[in-house]
Amino acid sequence: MIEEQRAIEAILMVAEDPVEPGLLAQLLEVPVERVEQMCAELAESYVTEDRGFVLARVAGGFRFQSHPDLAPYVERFVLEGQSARMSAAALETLAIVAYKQPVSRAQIAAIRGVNVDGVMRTLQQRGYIEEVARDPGPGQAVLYGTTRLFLEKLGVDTLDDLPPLGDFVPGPEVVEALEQGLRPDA
Amino acid sequence: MIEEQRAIEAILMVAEDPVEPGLLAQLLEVPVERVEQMCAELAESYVTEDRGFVLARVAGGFRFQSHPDLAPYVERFVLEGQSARMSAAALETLAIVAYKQPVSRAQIAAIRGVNVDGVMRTLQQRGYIEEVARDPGPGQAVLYGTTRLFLEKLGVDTLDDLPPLGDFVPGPEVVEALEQGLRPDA
Amino acid sequence: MPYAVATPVFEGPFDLLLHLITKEQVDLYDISITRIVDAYLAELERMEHLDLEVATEFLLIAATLIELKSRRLLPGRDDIDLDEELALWEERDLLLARLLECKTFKDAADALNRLASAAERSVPRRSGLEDQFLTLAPDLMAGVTGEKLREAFLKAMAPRPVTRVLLDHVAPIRASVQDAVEELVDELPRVGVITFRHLTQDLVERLEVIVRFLAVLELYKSGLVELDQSGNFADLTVTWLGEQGDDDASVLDGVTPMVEVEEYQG
Repeated sequence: MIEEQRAIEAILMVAEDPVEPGLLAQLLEVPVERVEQMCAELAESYVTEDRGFVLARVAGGFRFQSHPDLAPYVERFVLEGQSARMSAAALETLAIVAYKQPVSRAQIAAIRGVNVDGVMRTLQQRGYIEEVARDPGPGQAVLYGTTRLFLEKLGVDTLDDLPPLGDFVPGPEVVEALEQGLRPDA
Repeated sequence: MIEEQRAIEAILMVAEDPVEPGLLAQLLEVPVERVEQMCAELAESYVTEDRGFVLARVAGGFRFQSHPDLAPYVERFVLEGQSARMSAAALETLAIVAYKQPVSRAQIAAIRGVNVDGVMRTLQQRGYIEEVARDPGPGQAVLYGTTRLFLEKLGVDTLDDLPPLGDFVPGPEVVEALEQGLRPDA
Repeated sequence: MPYAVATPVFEGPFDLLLHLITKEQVDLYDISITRIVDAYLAELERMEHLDLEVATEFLLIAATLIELKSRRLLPGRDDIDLDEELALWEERDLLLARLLECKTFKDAADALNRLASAAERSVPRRSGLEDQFLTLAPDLMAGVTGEKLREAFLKAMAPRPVTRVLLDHVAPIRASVQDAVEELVDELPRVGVITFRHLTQDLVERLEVIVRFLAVLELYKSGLVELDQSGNFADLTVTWLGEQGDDDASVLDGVTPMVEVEEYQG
């Protein structure tokens, strides 16, 4: 297999969203038509080999998906194989979004002291948080807030119904994290 | 290709973490040995076909990964640096936890000759180490061990796959040099 | 003679020692107290902001080394008794064992780092469930209440624990650096220039001498004294740079304690 085609497989394997052919063309430094052709060949080869996955064209991009006729197995995996409880990391992240919204990923990462990309993605996939605005500053960071589904799950009407924080005063490094997140070079 | 093997491909395509062979065996209703064999065959086929991805055995489970020799393309695509580099202090502390686990903070501090509270907290926040037990002795000190994520980061299946500590014990010439250097009588 | 340690930042006192002994192949026979102290002070200079914890550890290891090497310097130490001699060897063996252990894990850490670097070249797939399966996924918010959310928030926002200096791996010392600093600030302005031998001639315990030495280092770091040594094993001369004869306690304000925990209890 030629290197560019292998590179497409590698990129699509790690991509979290469909990847547009234009972006692939740019990364591989080949014309878009060539990308389309290589992707078509790859998709064809998976069909020929009767693989359990397909290369699908979705929302203007390419992505790997499980083969539709294996859905029963994937469903069993979802039902039996996934942990049903929210991790402490996810709960803390969700709590920060709930009480500090609108808030950027960088700000949350600074408060929690760890990368929160994976946790944020899960929360977003489950529909508990969503993008609500953009930071007006130079970075234009995406700002997140909680969703209606979040309120429903919690059984409350509005955010004002969340338990009050009382006379809570954040630690100095938290204040710094919140301030830094709003600076352009943060 | 047989259905069970295709089902493994489909499940691994949607999994976010390495999937244990035991779980695959349960979902597919086949013996674990069969799962191991089918996964080995799949991994082999990707190599034979010179695919841009691999089926890796990591941290006790199977997962899809981009092929290492395509790292230059993947790096261009994955914009954010995967993870910040660890300091030498963090690495050495992590090595002690890895080889001495379960181990207390005081034991690690004694080996390193410096206080390790800050480093341990960072390692814990990053998810590389966790509390695994309490010392049954009078102090009831918290004992630490490494996590699955640690194995994932190192790309190994189990702790047994780490190079043995004996490989790193200094040879006689180093011992001699140190001994010379610390002779009190000039 | 400025003694430059041209290496990356040392993570701790053992790093520095290992470097001095193995990397440069410097025989400690040839390292006078001045050279050790200079190496140590050079390290402090290189620290962009003074890390109390690391400074403390450097001081303690320097003290141990000085214990090993200092008998010639100290007054009345020519007739060391056998017990003390044996104790010193034991201490040396302990230090040696710790250096070997430290080196072992340092090399192990390098190996783990190489594994991690190799693993990094292969990126895992983490795109997760396709949309049609999301509704099947267990409801992660089951059991999550407003109160739990509030607790999680407070936990995330809580100030992180303050770093403490653990001393349980250090030989117990019953002395206070702060006291020694105060004594010196009282004594030095009156005498101006004095040798370290003179400064310590009344002291009985070796550890008291070491604590005095730490105190001198603190004053040096604060710019209140100058240190001089003419050659190997020559007397260390301490020169007061503060105001002459002024025993106003306010000079102490200029002394930023490098040693956070000053009381060493046995």
